[in-house]
Amino acid sequence: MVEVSLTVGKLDASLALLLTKDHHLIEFPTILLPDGVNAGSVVTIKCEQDLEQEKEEKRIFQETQDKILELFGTNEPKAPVLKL
Amino acid sequence: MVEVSLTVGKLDASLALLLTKDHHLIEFPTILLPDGVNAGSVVTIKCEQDLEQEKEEKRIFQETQDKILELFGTNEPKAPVLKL
Amino acid sequence: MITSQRSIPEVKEDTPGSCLDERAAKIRTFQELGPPDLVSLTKVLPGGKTPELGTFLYYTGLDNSSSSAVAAHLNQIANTISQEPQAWFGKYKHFKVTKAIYASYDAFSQVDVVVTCHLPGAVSTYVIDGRGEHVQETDRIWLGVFASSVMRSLVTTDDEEEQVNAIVESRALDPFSSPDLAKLFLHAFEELFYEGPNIGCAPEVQTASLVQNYLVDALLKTVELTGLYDEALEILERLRTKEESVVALIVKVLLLKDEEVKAVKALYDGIQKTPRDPELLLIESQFLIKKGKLTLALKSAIDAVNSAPSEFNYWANLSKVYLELGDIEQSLFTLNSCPMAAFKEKYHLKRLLLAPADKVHLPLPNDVTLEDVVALDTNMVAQEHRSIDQALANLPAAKLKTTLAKAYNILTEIVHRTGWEALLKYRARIFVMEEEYRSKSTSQTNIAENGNVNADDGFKQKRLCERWLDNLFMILYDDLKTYTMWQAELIHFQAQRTVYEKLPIEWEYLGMCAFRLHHYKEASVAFQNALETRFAPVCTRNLLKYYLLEAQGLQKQALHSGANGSADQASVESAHQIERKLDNLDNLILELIVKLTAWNHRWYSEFAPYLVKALGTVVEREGLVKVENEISAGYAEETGVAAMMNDYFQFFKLFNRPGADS
Amino acid sequence: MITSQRSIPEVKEDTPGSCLDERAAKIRTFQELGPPDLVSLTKVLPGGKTPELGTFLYYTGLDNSSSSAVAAHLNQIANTISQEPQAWFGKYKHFKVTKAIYASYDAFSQVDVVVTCHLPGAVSTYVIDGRGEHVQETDRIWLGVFASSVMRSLVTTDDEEEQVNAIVESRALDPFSSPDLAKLFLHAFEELFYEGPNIGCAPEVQTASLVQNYLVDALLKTVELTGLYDEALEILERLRTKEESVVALIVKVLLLKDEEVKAVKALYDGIQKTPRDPELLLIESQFLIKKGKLTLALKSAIDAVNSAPSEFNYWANLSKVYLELGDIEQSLFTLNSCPMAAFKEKYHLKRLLLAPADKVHLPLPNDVTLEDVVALDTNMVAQEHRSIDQALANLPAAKLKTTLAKAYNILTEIVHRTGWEALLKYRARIFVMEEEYRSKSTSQTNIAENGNVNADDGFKQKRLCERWLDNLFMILYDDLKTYTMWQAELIHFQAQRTVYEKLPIEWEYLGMCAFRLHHYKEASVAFQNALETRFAPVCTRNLLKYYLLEAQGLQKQALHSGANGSADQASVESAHQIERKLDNLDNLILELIVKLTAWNHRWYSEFAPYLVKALGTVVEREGLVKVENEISAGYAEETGVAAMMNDYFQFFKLFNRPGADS
Repeated sequence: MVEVSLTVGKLDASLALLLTKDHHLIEFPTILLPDGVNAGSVVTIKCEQDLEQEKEEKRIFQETQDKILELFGTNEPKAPVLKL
Repeated sequence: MVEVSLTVGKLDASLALLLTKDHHLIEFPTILLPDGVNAGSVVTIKCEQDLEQEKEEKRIFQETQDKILELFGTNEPKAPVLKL
Repeated sequence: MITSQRSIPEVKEDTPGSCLDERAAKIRTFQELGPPDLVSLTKVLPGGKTPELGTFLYYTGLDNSSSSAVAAHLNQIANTISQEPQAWFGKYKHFKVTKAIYASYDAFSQVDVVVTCHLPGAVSTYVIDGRGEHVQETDRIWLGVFASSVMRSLVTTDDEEEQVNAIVESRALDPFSSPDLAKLFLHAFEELFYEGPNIGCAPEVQTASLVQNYLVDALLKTVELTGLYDEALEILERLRTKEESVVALIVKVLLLKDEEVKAVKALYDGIQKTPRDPELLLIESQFLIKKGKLTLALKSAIDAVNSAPSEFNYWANLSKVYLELGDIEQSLFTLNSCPMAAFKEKYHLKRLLLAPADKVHLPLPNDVTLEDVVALDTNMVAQEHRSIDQALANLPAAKLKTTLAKAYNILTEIVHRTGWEALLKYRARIFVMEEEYRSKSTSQTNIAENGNVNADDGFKQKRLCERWLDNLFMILYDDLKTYTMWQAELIHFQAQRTVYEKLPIEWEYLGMCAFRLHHYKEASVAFQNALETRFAPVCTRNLLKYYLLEAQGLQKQALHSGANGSADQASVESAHQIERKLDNLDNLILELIVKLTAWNHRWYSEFAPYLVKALGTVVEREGLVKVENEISAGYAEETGVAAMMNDYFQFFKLFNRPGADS
Repeated sequence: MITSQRSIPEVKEDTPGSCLDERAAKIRTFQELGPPDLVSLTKVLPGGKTPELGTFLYYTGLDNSSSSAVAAHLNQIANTISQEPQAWFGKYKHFKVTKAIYASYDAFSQVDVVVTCHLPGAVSTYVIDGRGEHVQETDRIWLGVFASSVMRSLVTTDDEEEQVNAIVESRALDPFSSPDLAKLFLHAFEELFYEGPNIGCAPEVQTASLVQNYLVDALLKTVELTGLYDEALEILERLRTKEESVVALIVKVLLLKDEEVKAVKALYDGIQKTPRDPELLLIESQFLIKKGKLTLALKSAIDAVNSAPSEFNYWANLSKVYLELGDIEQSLFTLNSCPMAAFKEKYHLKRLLLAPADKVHLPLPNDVTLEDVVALDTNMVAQEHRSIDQALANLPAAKLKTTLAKAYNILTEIVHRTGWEALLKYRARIFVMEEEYRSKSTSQTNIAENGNVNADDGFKQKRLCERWLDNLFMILYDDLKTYTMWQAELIHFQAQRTVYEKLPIEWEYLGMCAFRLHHYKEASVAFQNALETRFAPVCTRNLLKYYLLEAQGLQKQALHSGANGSADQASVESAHQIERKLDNLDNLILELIVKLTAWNHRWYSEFAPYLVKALGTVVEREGLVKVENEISAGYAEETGVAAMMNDYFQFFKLFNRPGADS
């Protein structure tokens, strides 16, 4: 996990400019900032890989692909009787 | 606090392109991503205001300003004898 | 058509042969596929009093697979000019062509291949690079120059843009005059496959890849025109063993071949191996849209965007899927996220050398005499143009290119569903405009930087509307205003029972405006109105597009009623009706194709892929024999139309295309 | 100097007075401060045979505080031309000026004020806007047009750029010919303060603010030139009660006034009220750098960047502080983060109307005859230019502008400390170059998108080197190569005891190159070499810069040895030495100022703030009386130099500047 402290440099309609201690400038959607944050505020951003979610998304992805194959990639049109 | 799940769309030298579920595109410094993250990974970004740190920075800021005033903003050159 | 003196435009040179020096000096500046091929002729008047005369013209599609093929064509040109006096700037001159030189650019090796024919005499060839130095002639270069030539022919002769007449001193031939040439191009594709990305790609593609470049575009067009599916698939399967991303091309060819089940299987297989291949996900999404499976299509569209978030095409597709799903807000959001290719231009053929009006010889071919097409007077059109409201003539939407044009097309689809008022409301609800953004942010600067102000939440939820999209809204407003005023006037005139009169050029602009706004029916009426007065290439081309769309719709309907299986009276009736309508449409389509072919022919162009494709659909439905008969019955022999169309018919026969396969 | 026929350039018109119509038609296109003032003259030859003749010329600095002030000057011009025959395109003509019209742009109201003098006859005034309509004349407009005129005069006559001769058919007068005019400008500043941001700002400022714009720039320059500190402070304190950000200007004026303690107090006070005012933090940081308190300066520099991360100046300062601290990596990192103003141009005076060479009357003033300055033949210089190595003449660094020039200056400071080899190592260690980035990312695309590859850590730590910075590295390489080769050749020639000969123009380019690379001593040698052969304005200007830097250094040294308090023999000796050196330098400085003033005078320009400032430092050190004496002793009366310099001496007396205050 990466955790970093950032200063809010500028806060505009849709984008905020955040700065790290070593002067990385990050454009960050204002919408992802917590309420009450202003120019001059300090925020902490924690970034973590979500392996659980990745697995879940892979599962859904695979399921979708299988479904598409089933729908359009089999030679015979799917007959409902076969489902029993 | 704001917590958001993002997919890593593209991962380049210094910038990663992250996407939210509702298709916000975020340019994010690759350096702030945890190790092992690749294009296609899912990451969670938590963003929290750090009031503690804000206070600390304000304190240091004020201290610095006071010091500068003391050094250059007093009429008499600071004489060490006065310090006793 | 047979090459005649009247099918060869020429430009007179001040110094004979200087065109080749100028070309050689510019080789290093050639970009992407380079300029069209150049033919330089040296002509003398027997008697020897007058000095040599140099002329040149451009070519696309000339068979340059070998120096002998080139020499054969150069000989033919030379003989055509030499065999009888040539009408030449108001006089007849009996020239002898003593030398003919052909130069063609190999974009792969970035060299020019130059073939020289002395008449009579020997044929010689040399290859020259960007520094003006001679380079060893190799098989690879011959393959490269052939492939480059085919690509220039296929990539630029599109129906999307006003390409005819771009360079009038130019001939366009069919690059696939024999199946061997088409097969040779497939072979060249395989050989040059890994160099494809170096040659360039469509402007909406940000980074050329092995499956996204002009070489690939030319391959797919070749396969679509010639039907050489299996030959292409064999090559692609071989390439796939080394480069998995080729599977996207396999799927595309299978879909062209109408092998849907196989295509879906290949797609599945490819995605299993490379789940984040954005091109495969895009194809999947587009396939699912066609099948009406919108929720599934959305999933693939999102996955494609997430896999390649800096490419335009995937975002544009996502925006379309949202639109199909009726989610206007997300459609606009994602449209706004499309990365624009602001500075890239589509590859097109450019003049390499000046062609001053008084040095250009542009004969009028007299072997095809379709009265109204030939009679079109460009001066009169120019005058018509000057006489009309310039706001109509300069609607900014007509000038949009590449990604902006595509984004505009999505925006017009959106407004077609929502209407203008509702669209404005959506816009106000979800976007902060640049102005608003600025004024907000400047007024807040001092306060915000004091740290006293909290951005209000409503403002925070919105996204900044990109400047280009903001601009497209304004452009859309102009189109809508034009369209609405026209329709209102029309109703007014109809109510007054007066005839609503416009000049053909006005109908053309109105028609194009309606077409952009997806009011196809109204557009077609405008085009027909224009064509009642005179021939107009743009109207004809777009009317053809409309008829082809109509025919496609009817065919789908027919398929549906046929698949129904029930043979009751009503459905037989309706199937009969559809067939009658299709027959009628096919006749109209045929008529437009004839006109456009005659127009192209007048400008020395014998090859237009979009016309081959259009004619192909008619041939497939009606059968070639019937179409041939209709042409001979419909046009007197002396018009030359039958002879002209015969080139296309030959193409279908050569490649054994559906309807021509006996 | 007294206005004479030879100090008035003119351009002949085809139609008398058409310049005013053309100007009026362009008002809506005027940007920022607009064009210079225009004077149009109508001349007739008594006798009435020949038609009226129209001429025009441009002005800056003409007193336009009222219509009568303008009329007075127009009358003076008219009389000067009418009173004796004028040398006119090779003949003498005894013109009568019958009409003189003056037009000046008020950038605040975006209107032109036009004053017409009939001779003899009445004076009339009208005001015209961008739509060509007449507008009511108001006090506000008079104030605006006066302020605009002063701003045009002060903002464009900078020493940084080659401004002299930009428009030769133009006169530049001193805008502050009386203290009342300077005070009037201060008053105008107060009145127009809130409109400042609308007029534009220096190109390196992304967003103009109340304290960052051309109006503010002109105020600060006025205060610096005239020493009207207290008058300015009174106004600024009044403004501060309504707009706290003004405190930054108060601090700047206090620093100009050398009131450091007060300035620091005001700074402290301002920052307490607005802790995130980036301008205050920048001033603080720069002050601390000057005081050698680098750690504190870094803190303020970081706070400034964090408060306004999209402004160039704050990033540039941060990069400089890191450099001073010896942290090259962070200096390069932050330099790379500087937001570039790629498309903005510095405001400069532009020609409004064509001036074909054969219609331009450019007399040679003969009241100042400084031989080598007047003798400079521009044709010869042009020929010299053509004869030299064009690589030297076209060193790309010389053409850098605005933010790029400033960033380059930081980069050259870095290389000055590290050397080229070490800089390259730093670059390789911390930056990924665009190329590397691309090749890495394309080659990774397929694999990375399969999700199989982890970016290696070394690669990840680096930052992408911005394309412009990458480009600056290449530009720097060219400069360094030029400089190194020159120095190597020099040593070689010295070893061989041969004279190292170059043309003056070559010395000029070499000197500028060395100057850019902060090799000031070597630059000065090159400039001196050039000036040994002939006068060269660029060399003179930059040599002056060098001497001023040297003098500044010596003065600091003197202050130090004086402040030491110990009166031992060694320090008295050294103080004496310093004084002698300074004396010597002041003589050199004076000589260069005389030459540059004469050069400007030859081109009808009587006002250059940088020369006023330079002369001011000498006057302050030596006293005005001594300087005046040196001039009269050094230049024979018939050269006119004393009379010419007297204008500047008057300025110092009028404003009671240090050294002139008796």
